[in-house]
Amino acid sequence: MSPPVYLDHAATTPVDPRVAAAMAECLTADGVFGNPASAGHVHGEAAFERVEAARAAVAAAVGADPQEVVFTSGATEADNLAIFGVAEHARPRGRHVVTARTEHKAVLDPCRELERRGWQVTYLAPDERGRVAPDRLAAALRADTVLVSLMHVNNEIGTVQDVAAFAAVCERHGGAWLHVDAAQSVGKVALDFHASGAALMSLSAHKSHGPKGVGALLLSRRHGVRIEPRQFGGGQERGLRSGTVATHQVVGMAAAFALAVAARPAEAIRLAALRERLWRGLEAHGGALRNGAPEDTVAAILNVSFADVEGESLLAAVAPRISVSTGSACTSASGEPSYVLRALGRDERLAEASLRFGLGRSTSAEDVDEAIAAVGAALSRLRRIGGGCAIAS
Amino acid sequence: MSPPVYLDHAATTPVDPRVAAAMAECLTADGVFGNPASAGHVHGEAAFERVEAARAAVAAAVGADPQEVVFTSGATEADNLAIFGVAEHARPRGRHVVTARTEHKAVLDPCRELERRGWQVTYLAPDERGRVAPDRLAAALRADTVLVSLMHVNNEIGTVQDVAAFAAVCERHGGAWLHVDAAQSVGKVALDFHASGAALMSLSAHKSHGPKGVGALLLSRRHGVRIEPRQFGGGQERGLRSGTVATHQVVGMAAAFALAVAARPAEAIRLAALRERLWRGLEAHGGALRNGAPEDTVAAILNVSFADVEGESLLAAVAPRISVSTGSACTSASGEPSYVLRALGRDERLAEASLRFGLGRSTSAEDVDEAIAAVGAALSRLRRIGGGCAIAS
Amino acid sequence: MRYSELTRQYFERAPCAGTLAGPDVVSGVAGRRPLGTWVRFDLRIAPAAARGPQILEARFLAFGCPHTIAVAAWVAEQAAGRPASAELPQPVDALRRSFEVPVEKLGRLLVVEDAWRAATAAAAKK
Amino acid sequence: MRYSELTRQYFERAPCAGTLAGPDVVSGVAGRRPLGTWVRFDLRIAPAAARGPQILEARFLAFGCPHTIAVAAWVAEQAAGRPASAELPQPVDALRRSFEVPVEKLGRLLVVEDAWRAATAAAAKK
Ligand SMILES: Cc1ncc(COP(=O)(O)O)c(C=O)c1O
Ligand SMILES: Cc1ncc(COP(=O)(O)O)c(C=O)c1O
Repeated sequence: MSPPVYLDHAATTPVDPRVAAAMAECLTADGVFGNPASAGHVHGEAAFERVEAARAAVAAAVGADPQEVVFTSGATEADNLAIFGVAEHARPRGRHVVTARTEHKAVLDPCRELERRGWQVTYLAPDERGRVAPDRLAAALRADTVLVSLMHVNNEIGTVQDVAAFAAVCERHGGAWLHVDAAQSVGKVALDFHASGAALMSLSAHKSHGPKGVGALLLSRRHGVRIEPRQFGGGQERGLRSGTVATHQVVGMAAAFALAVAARPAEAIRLAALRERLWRGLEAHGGALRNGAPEDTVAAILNVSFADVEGESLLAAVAPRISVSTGSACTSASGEPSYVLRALGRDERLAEASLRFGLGRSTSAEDVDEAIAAVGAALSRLRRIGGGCAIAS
Repeated sequence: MSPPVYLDHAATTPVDPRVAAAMAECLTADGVFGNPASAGHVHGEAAFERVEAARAAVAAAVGADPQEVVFTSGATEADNLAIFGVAEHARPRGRHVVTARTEHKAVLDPCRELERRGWQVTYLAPDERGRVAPDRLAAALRADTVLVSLMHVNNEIGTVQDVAAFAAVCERHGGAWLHVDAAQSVGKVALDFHASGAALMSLSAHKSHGPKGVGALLLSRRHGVRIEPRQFGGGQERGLRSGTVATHQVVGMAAAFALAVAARPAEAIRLAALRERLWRGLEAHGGALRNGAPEDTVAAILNVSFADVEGESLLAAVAPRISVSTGSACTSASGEPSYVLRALGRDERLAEASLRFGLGRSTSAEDVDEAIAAVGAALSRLRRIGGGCAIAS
Repeated sequence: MRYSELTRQYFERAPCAGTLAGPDVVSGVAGRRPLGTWVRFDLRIAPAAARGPQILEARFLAFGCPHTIAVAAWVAEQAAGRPASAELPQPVDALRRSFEVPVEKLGRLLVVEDAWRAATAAAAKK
Repeated sequence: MRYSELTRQYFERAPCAGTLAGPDVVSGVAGRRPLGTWVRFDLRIAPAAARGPQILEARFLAFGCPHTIAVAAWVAEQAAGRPASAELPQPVDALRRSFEVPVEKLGRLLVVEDAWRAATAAAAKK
């Protein structure tokens, strides 16, 4: 049996072979293996230069300055650093934070932790397409609001938020910095840190054909962003994030981002066509509801709820043929229905019986057709076993 | 000109080619690239299995149980998680921590931060060989002491501490958990987490021919260790460290540790002979003072102070021929004399004019001879330029 | 979610899925779809013998997770030739172990048991 | 620590390192070894001309960082043929720029300047 078609690129992506090659150059004795903090010798200096070149490349890929890039172990760390780092630093000014119900857990869970520590957090509700209205944000801001954390591209449904509008609202308020979780953005949608108006932005490499375990937090110089560090030690990353910088990891992120940004315009068109082909095929099976509106979502993500079928069984039934997920990868182990889809107004059953298709660089029309066929077969079998809608419950 | 001989293995090591190969298997589309948290499909399950196999291998290498392993982005994160995690959790019981002046910054700086937050920290002084006396630890413990953080192998001078004695003192005290920074230990000295009696232990891969950017914190089940998490999100690592686990990184750590542990007995003998050859050669240049006693230090580290020469110039003068460091890599950029050597009683000049030679798997007798020659040439030239001891200052 | 070999097999084959019809058929239903688990058994019953009613054949329908479907399918498969008694062919706890059902899913197996009891109770009333 | 090409060259070649002897030699010393920087210039002075004493040749000794050694060596090399005036062949600030000395090391260049001034003052007194 051939392995299933991989359609879970929103959970993680395979590393591009060119990226893997760049990483391999920074590992072994014949490569650039020195400690970038070892300033006293050529082995260290060579590593330092790779790290700084990577910083420049990451910055260039997302419209930031190199000095604005703080490397982290991923977007989870970047989100935590942004939220706790700003909250601690701005503590004397106020202890109110605004976010949305559809954020990633890497934002929501730090916010919950802030609440436990005495901060107040407002969780904005999205509309039924997953969009957070700038008006609602404006209404939620208070004199003591110090941080707004709203994502760019939602990881479950692919909704793209109007970051510039959020930034304008924060700018008018004056005291609240906007943090944007852009873990899903690079390569999927145009991203320009400076143009966005955000004060802080989280990035992750492994959603864009880079390695897992590396990301970055961008800190806007124009906004004069100041944060408290959370990890103390050798003083790396200008003291904002101590710990040996993993050369191969940041080099991998830089290479992946450069490739993803270059490929994006063509990919967006190609994937949008594949996504619509997929949707039409799924729709034809009946009882399929699209989550999020195509005009608001990235081409790489399609999220569909299926009526008259149980979610876990649906996933298990398609798993031998296609690798997809229900909810986000981080939470799918827990088995609870997606809180994101619930926030969009789906009932518990439909939220649970949803599949997220994450298209990627390798995705072909054949892959899409296989997905349509696999879901079709699973739906008809499970609906038959479940007695379908015909038999009352 | 051939590149300088690498003698800075205590700062970082090249990744073993076998380790790099194991990592490469977990990156690209033809490998195990799935998200280990994607429990719903074979791509995710395959990654999950690699991660759990790596956890078991890391545990086996250091005498721990797999369930005691929490993967982190390195020893800096592990140290921070241990110190803040225990301090926060034990806060109701007491707010006193004991550590030593010769700890790594990844321990000292979190302790300083605790002080800023109202904790009290006792910094034990080592003897002139770098050893912390268990008696001094016993005397420093108070009713409200909740944590003792003392390292296993010192990163600058290589001193091996008597962890079991520290553990016994903590055990008698009853309320204080012992955290051990063992970032330098694997492959350099026998390490057995359970036998050591430590409650928590930090590990790092890149000091043992594994990749940078990955480490682990061990939490003893026998001690019933509980900590507060610091990074919130997807709930990975049993909720103690959220963030996508980087399969290739933990696989690399596991492979590196297995190789290092297997090679250790023979390497320790081989390197001890090289280290003594190196010391004899340096000693012959005159004005060389050995930091730490050979019987207390690992074979892989030799730290020597040189009289009548300025530290930065010494390093710069040898740099074209050998890559070594003054002080630890993490701090060598700062240019201040090593606080570790100062704690051992060296004056500022001798602390500054010290070189740390870090021997490793690839180090040969020729490398050692080159180091002896390079240092000899640098010393005689700089002492001549400096007017030597002959001309009064 | 990782499934045992047995669970996977019965989930995929799902033997005896479907319904039965006729005057000698009894049914039992339990659970609710909106809550995520719903199971129905149809049993064709032989005229009461000395040892009580006997099951000639069985079918099931199940809306639920793979464990629910697998266990319901296995129960239906085992049923033929057995007495229509309230006891499952194997007690719930044994089923949980043999299908390696996580303990937090115990409630779903109880829905299977409830549907089985409802069906066998209907048989007893025949 | 990364050094500019100029710094590296003068640190490595260290032209004019050493001392001079003779009745026509003056010396100037500044700094203290225990504090990390010490510099000495020896200047061989030509009989006073109209424009004041002239430097025939110069040597330096330096205990200090590579920047200190490089700058002292450069100053000694430039000295020959110049008047023995208190001004360095280039002002400290210009030296800092051309050798790319980090600003926090300015104090060390001032030690070089002090040693130079001491030596040229001694020349003036001759
Ligand atoms: C929107 C979003 N934020 C944060 C994260 C966490 O990123 P990482 O896996 O790099 O920790 C993810 C992915 O898991 C994500 O999709
Ligand atoms: C003793 C010690 N602790 C902690 C660290 C930090 O480890 P890492 O580089 O993995 O963050 C190091 C190395 O830099 C070390 O030598």
